Amino acid sequence: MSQVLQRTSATGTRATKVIGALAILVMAWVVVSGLVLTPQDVVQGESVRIMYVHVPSAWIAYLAFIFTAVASASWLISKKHSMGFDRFAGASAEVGVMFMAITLITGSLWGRLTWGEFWQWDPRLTTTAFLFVTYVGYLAVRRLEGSVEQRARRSAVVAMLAVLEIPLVHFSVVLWRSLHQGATVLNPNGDVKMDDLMLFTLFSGVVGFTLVFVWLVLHRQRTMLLVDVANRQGLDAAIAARKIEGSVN
Amino acid sequence: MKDAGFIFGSYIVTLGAILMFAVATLRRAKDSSQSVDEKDKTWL
Amino acid sequence: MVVSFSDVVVVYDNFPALAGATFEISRGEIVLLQGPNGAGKTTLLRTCAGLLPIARGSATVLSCDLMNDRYSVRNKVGLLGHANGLFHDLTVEENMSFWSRLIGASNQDVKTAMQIMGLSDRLSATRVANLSAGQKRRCALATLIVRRAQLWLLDEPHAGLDTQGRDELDKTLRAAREAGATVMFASHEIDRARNLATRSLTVAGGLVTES
Amino acid sequence: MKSDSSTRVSRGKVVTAVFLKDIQIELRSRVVTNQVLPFAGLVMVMFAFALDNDDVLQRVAGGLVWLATLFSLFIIVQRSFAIDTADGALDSLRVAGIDLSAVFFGKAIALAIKLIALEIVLICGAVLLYRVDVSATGLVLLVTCVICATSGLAFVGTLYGGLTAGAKGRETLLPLLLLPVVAPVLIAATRATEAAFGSGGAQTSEGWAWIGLLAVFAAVFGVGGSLAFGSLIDE
Repeated sequence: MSQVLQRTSATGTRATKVIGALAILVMAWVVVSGLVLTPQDVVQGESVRIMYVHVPSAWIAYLAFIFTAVASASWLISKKHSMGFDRFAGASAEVGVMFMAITLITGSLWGRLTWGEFWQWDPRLTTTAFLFVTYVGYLAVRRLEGSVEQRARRSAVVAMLAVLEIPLVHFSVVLWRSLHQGATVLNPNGDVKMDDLMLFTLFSGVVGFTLVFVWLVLHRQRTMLLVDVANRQGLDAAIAARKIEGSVN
Repeated sequence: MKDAGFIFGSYIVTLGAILMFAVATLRRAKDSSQSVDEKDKTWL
Repeated sequence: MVVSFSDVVVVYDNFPALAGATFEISRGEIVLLQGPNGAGKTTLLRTCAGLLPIARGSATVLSCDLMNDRYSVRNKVGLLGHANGLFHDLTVEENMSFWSRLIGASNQDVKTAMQIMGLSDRLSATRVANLSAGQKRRCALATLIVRRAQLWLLDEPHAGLDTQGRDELDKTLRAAREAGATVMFASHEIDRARNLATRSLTVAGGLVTES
Repeated sequence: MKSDSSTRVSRGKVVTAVFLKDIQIELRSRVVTNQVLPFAGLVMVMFAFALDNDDVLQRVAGGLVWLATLFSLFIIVQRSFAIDTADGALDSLRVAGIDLSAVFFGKAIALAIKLIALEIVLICGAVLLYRVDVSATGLVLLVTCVICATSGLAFVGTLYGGLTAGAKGRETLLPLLLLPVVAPVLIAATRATEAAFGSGGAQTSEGWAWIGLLAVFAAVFGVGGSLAFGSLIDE
């Protein structure tokens, strides 16, 4: 069995294949239902269709960052400092950054249709944008040179600092907007009257994106392990080569 | 359907990004997989 | 044993700078490390100082296990690396008083150390940036003397010193040894170094052998 | 010479020594006064050129002061750690087994003093260039705001400056990490300063709500920084 899998994908198992197939199915349903089957919204018209990809990706992005924070804390607290926590934190953050980018892009497209503007200085939007930049920085810290343990320690500490930072950013932005009257931004998904099919499609979106998230994180995390192992084996070879160099002298 | 471009655009961006991420991950996995021993692939 | 390494691998920038170093050093020795550039001498000294993490193997320095805790060994050793660890905008005296304040050394110790290293009154009021390479080295050595370390780790301590400075340094190291300290140093001044050392090790290709 | 070198020095002494060292080096090298200050002043003048409208300038004066401060923060932080990495002094500090959280506070206080000196000049510049008025009650608010905001900036700057010290590509990594973190300081300090300046008819009392946020920020990163600094700088 593993031989067959080996040929198709290096990091796949039966579980990921099932998850992957389910994800494709659900996502196909979301696209069909979101674009064709669901009705227009009374207020927003056709543009409400963006909701079916925008809202789930925002959800998943936030979920991903929560996972990163929990995994980083686990790495710091656990006595063994298992690298699995670190790889999970990194994989989750990478997928989270991607979903957050999707959220920001689809959000601004939706905003252009509903508000007539690509961007509004609404607290939620602003916090999301800051969150995005923060985790891009987190990923940059992960790429700094050093050993696997150094990467894990540094990035775990930075992830914990991000947890401190996010509420402060959010609170300051909320306070900032609330003091500036007249800037009450209408909440796009707030005034949508949803019928059963719309609700079901949105729910399917959340399920589908979650499946995609799980699939991506599993593969990404395993790929990280592969790269780490390959580096370690490269190190073995380098040690052997250096030992020969040493004994010749 | 004057908004069609925006709506299709957001679906394409979403699915495209996910697909690109998935392909990039699988490709990277394949690249580093050859040199790695089966016993290190703890998920198999 | 003051230093005891067993099959130690230290990785620096994905490169095994030490590829399985095994050796032991007992108290009161003055050990010369010799070997070509890039052999791992600097890495070896920095590892003993607890600055670099050990990837594999086991190492004990001054009865601290470096594998589990590289931090507790630090205030027992003194390291003179390639860099001098000085602030170039400050004078010699200000540098000395900064380091001695951090360590909690007395003024008398600082004065003695500066005397030993020939840092006269005129020099002590000079900014480090305006010193010659040898004078900077002497200043760095003086901060080290104040430390009164149990294990001295010196990377090319003779480089840049004039004959008189070298004699003073050798005398200082012998005195430290008399007082119970252990010294490891790397040097390309083979004749002088052999004279000073009680034993010498060869470092090559990340391995350590008796020479 | 038999005694052990590890006679413990109290934290306070380490903080003072590191702080005095940083300040002394600044007084000697005058990097902040001769390079950062003119840069920040230039930024203020450039804003005036770009916005080219007295009313607008008066309204946004507070924001411009803090933006210029943030730009300068990156330079000062980088300089602050370049001092320690240039000749391996940071390694010497690590080998000497110095309590790194004490180093954190020493460096942060020195950084705060430099920033406050800079901000005083920038605020005076705003008063002159952008023609803002400060009332007596506004001045109290302004002073509190400067102290709280600067402590926060100094803590965060020292923390992330330590993380990027010695890393490749730190010039670009530092702003990327710092900018999102200091956003609350920028927002809060700007609003408080605008209230103090009375920009756009803002009341002084409106400013005090922001001071609380600035104080919380400084406290959070003061504590977080002293815990995290050691493991970021010394792996």
